[in-house]
Amino acid sequence: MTLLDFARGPALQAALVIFIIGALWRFIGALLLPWRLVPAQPREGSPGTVSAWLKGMAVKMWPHEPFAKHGAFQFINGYIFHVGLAIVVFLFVPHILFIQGLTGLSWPGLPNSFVTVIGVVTAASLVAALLHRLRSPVLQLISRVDDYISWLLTFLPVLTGLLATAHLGARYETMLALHILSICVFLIWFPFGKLMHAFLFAFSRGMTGVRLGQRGAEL
Amino acid sequence: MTAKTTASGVPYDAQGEMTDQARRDAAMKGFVKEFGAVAASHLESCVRCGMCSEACHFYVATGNPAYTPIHKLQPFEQAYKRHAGPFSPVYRLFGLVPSVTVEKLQEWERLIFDACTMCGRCTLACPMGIDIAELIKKARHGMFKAGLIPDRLQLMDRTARAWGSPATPAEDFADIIRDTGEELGVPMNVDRDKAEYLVTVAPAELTEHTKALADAAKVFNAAGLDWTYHTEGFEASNIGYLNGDLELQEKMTRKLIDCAVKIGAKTLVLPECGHAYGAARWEAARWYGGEVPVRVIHMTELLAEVVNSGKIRLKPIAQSATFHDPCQLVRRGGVNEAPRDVMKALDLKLTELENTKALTWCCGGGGGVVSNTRADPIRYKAFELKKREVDATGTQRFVTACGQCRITLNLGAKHFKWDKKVESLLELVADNLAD
Amino acid sequence: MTASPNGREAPTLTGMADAVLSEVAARLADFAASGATAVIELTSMPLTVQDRAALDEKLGRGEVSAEVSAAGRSEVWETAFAGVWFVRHYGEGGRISSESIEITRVPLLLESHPDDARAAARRLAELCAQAQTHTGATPGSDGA
Amino acid sequence: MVTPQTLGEILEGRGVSRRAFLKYSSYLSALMALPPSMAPAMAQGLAAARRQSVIWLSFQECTGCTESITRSMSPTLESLIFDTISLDYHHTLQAASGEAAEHAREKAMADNKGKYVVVVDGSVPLKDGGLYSTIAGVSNLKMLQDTCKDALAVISVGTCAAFGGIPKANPNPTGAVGIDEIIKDKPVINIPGCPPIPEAMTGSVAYLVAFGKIPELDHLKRPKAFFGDSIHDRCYRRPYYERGEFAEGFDDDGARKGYCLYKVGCKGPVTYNACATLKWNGGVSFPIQSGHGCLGCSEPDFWDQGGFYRPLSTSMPGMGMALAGAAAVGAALGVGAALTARKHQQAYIREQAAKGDEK
Repeated sequence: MTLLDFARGPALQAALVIFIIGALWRFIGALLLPWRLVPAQPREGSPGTVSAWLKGMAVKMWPHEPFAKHGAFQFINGYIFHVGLAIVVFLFVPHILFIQGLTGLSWPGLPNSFVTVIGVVTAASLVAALLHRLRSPVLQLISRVDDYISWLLTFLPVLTGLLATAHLGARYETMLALHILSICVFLIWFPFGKLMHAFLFAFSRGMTGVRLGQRGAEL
Repeated sequence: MTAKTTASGVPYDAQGEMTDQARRDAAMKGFVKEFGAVAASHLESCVRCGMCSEACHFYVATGNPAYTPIHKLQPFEQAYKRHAGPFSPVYRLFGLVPSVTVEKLQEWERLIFDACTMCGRCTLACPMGIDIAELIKKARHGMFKAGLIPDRLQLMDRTARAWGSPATPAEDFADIIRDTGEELGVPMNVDRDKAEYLVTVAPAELTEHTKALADAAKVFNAAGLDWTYHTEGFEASNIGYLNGDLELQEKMTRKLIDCAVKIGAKTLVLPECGHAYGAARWEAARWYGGEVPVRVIHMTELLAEVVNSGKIRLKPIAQSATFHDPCQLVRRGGVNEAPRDVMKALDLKLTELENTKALTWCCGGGGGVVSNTRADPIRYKAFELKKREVDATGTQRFVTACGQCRITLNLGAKHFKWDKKVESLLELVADNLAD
Repeated sequence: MTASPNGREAPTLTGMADAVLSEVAARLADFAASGATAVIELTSMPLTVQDRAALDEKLGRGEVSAEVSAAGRSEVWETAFAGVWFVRHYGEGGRISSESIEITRVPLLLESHPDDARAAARRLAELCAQAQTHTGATPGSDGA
Repeated sequence: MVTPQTLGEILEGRGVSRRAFLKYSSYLSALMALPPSMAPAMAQGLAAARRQSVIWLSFQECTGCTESITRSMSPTLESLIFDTISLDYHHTLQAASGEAAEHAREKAMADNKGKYVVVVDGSVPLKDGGLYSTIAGVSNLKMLQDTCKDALAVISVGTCAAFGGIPKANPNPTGAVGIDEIIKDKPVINIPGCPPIPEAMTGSVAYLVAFGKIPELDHLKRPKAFFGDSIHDRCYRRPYYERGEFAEGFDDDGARKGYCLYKVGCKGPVTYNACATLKWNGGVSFPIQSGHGCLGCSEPDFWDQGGFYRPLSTSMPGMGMALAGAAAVGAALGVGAALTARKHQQAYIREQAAKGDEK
């Protein structure tokens, strides 16, 4: 049982189990609390609940003009590493094959050298995000340990992934094992930190979408 | 009611003779009642990105990070994580999330009340769609139960509970209406048994701006509507909606709706006031199980209706003007076009402020802040944002559709010796009715 | 020795030839200045067929070319640049088993090894001895 | 006993000149990525060396390794190695058999005490005292231990001898192990592969003969000259991997165009061997070049890595069940947490109402 076998086998399996348990526990635990929506009469011509919900989710993807200007760094840099992570995780052929092994779903990927470049950009963007969090007085006040743990556990897979692709740092199998282990830790932490926003954002945005959407107000 | 300061030197007001422990428990009970799936989905999704700070006039004007909107919810979130979140049993068992201390609540009173007008601009900025304004309102319920609200708001709460209005005892209402009518020569209807429209008033209109009472009457008479004021349901501003006193909010709202039903009114018209609209239009259904038995509209919506339907015709003013969108009416209420329709009918050439409609800067006085004199310093700073944008338009007139905003803007103008006159849309319409 | 991929036309010139050429030039300059010899091993370099042809064409041929048959066939030739020699060993079935460029006065392979010479001397002596028995006396051979 | 001649003298009689030694050494040094300047020294070392006595032990093996090394028997440069060693015992190749064969082995061990090299192919069974594989009644385990007692070095040829190989594959009924799990006190060189590349074997042995010491080994005791790089790093199809051009099957357009075989299970990235450079059958081709993914045959337990046709990055099979179970547990915890929170809220609200908090 080499480190790579351990990482690819039991470690990853345990991590996925904990991830699913934690995610469902938090997700269902939060959303089975009493809904108690305030039943206000919607303004006529305002969108129905479902379309208001979806509109809420869609509109929040792009900031209103004044907030794009002042929050420019967070908004632009945020998109760089989010889109970067999405490309690296879901359009890198070996990752697609992993997902296919787990779920049977498959789709075409991007050339590996292109994804590697994206990976480097993503890593740089994540570092920039950390520096911004450390320098901005607002973020200094509101940041918590969770923010830094979540940052580190998102950065490590990208770093070890890049090192493994470039055959640097250690023997390929060792770095690949470290890459998979860093993903295991990421998956284990995921439900208990702020990474859960990846699922909960849909509900948070949806609720506001319905509340303001049915008043005919802008979202 | 005594002004105190916490160990860390932060001023706060406290009401009632509760022990610290009792105060904390009351706050927790108030908070825990609010933790439904809606609050949970919001409180679980914050990623501490800080974008809400750039939207808040108090942070932008003062640069003080403590005014970051999500930071104002810290004790509320802590209570959620400890008492209602999915992991709360684990947090309590291992003491991972401490219970909220009374010192923290005392310290946060200033942030939840003085530094937040619940204007909702941060809600528009939050990429996770967290309705911070809504959560602040929910947090205020707990703070009220704990007796930790600004004394001025407690004062208004007591008068409203006693008189039914923070401005005048209900008994004097009918006289004020009749006196104003005679003084300005405007036929007034008050306490009629039957009417199509029940018209309600804001506290300022019962004290300094009594002319507004006549203006409303002129418009309704000109439009030939069957309307009346009524002593049993006249106070539209809802202090309970601002200071967290849910019982008072319910009582004030029921007064209006029940009176409208009693006189068979099909429409309840709210005066030019922001939070009156929030309380009566969007939360009345809370007390009536989903179906409010009467149509509730804002004065601005009424003006647009009578203007657009041709019930009244207006003399053109033919001047340049800019408009301040009251937050509760436009950003939180969705009444974007009505005021603009009316201004077009008045032939006012509108130049929009740089930040306008749903993105407008708040006047800085809403949500009980203007009544809470402890908040004056930061309110004046926030006012400068609005002043700069109004000056930038260089228009002759400056109009708005909310009494609270007008008071706040006038106080700011006086403070900065700004010669700008803040005008009411209703007054403009009443003064320019075509004969 | 990089064969073309299965069923596809071999990849074109990869520029390896020019890289090797510049190194040969540097080594030749050293050799000319200080007499320091050098060997550049080509066997495990990823040279395509085109690279190899380009290198051969650029280095050209000099005045000497030799054929060596010892444990299989080999070719040694001097390129158009004095001091730069090409040594190519052929293995089983004419495949190039190893190849190098030597920058030296003459490649070691061409020299006769002293041990071989000693053995050869013995054999030649025996040959002469046999010749002597057939034709009578032969002047001067010391008969080892 | 006449003093044993040097290799040079022995081969001279066969007309093998020092020039041939030099040519062979330059070929070998290229093979083992040694600096070219070492070729003359190597030639000198070989010529001066005594004929190296080699005892070849075959245990649980399929003779593929012997086949592979003897494949280079044709009288050319590569075959020269067999002139440098004296293969004193190989029960497949030698003429003698039975008692005579064992006697020859014991005599060779006695004559070259401390100087002979033991080459082993095939793994050694340990279960039930090693009775699953014996030669002339002697268990492989015992024979290995006895033979290696005075050996200069042990060379495990093939993945079976190196890491246990196929006999050790799950469920490993005979308790097969690699040689270096038994012989701990002698230097062991592992030359894995199923079978290993002939040049890897001949090169290592020649290095040992010429320089009298072990070539540089990696953490699995494999000569770095042949096992230093992964197939992936030296594969001519690597540009296709980088450009994202993959064969989806063995007969689709991608496969015909010679695209990367990652998606059909190639284990090149995690396999260290010289196939991509030295290639097989005298440099004709190697598995990937002829259209099949690398099996990873020079790595330990390559049989049990989840399947030759499962892409390297596919998750290990059998995860489905565990994840479904996790989903159920997660949902239960979620519902439980929500119910406790609701009860908690009700308790608060009731307690408040009971206290008559109405002002």
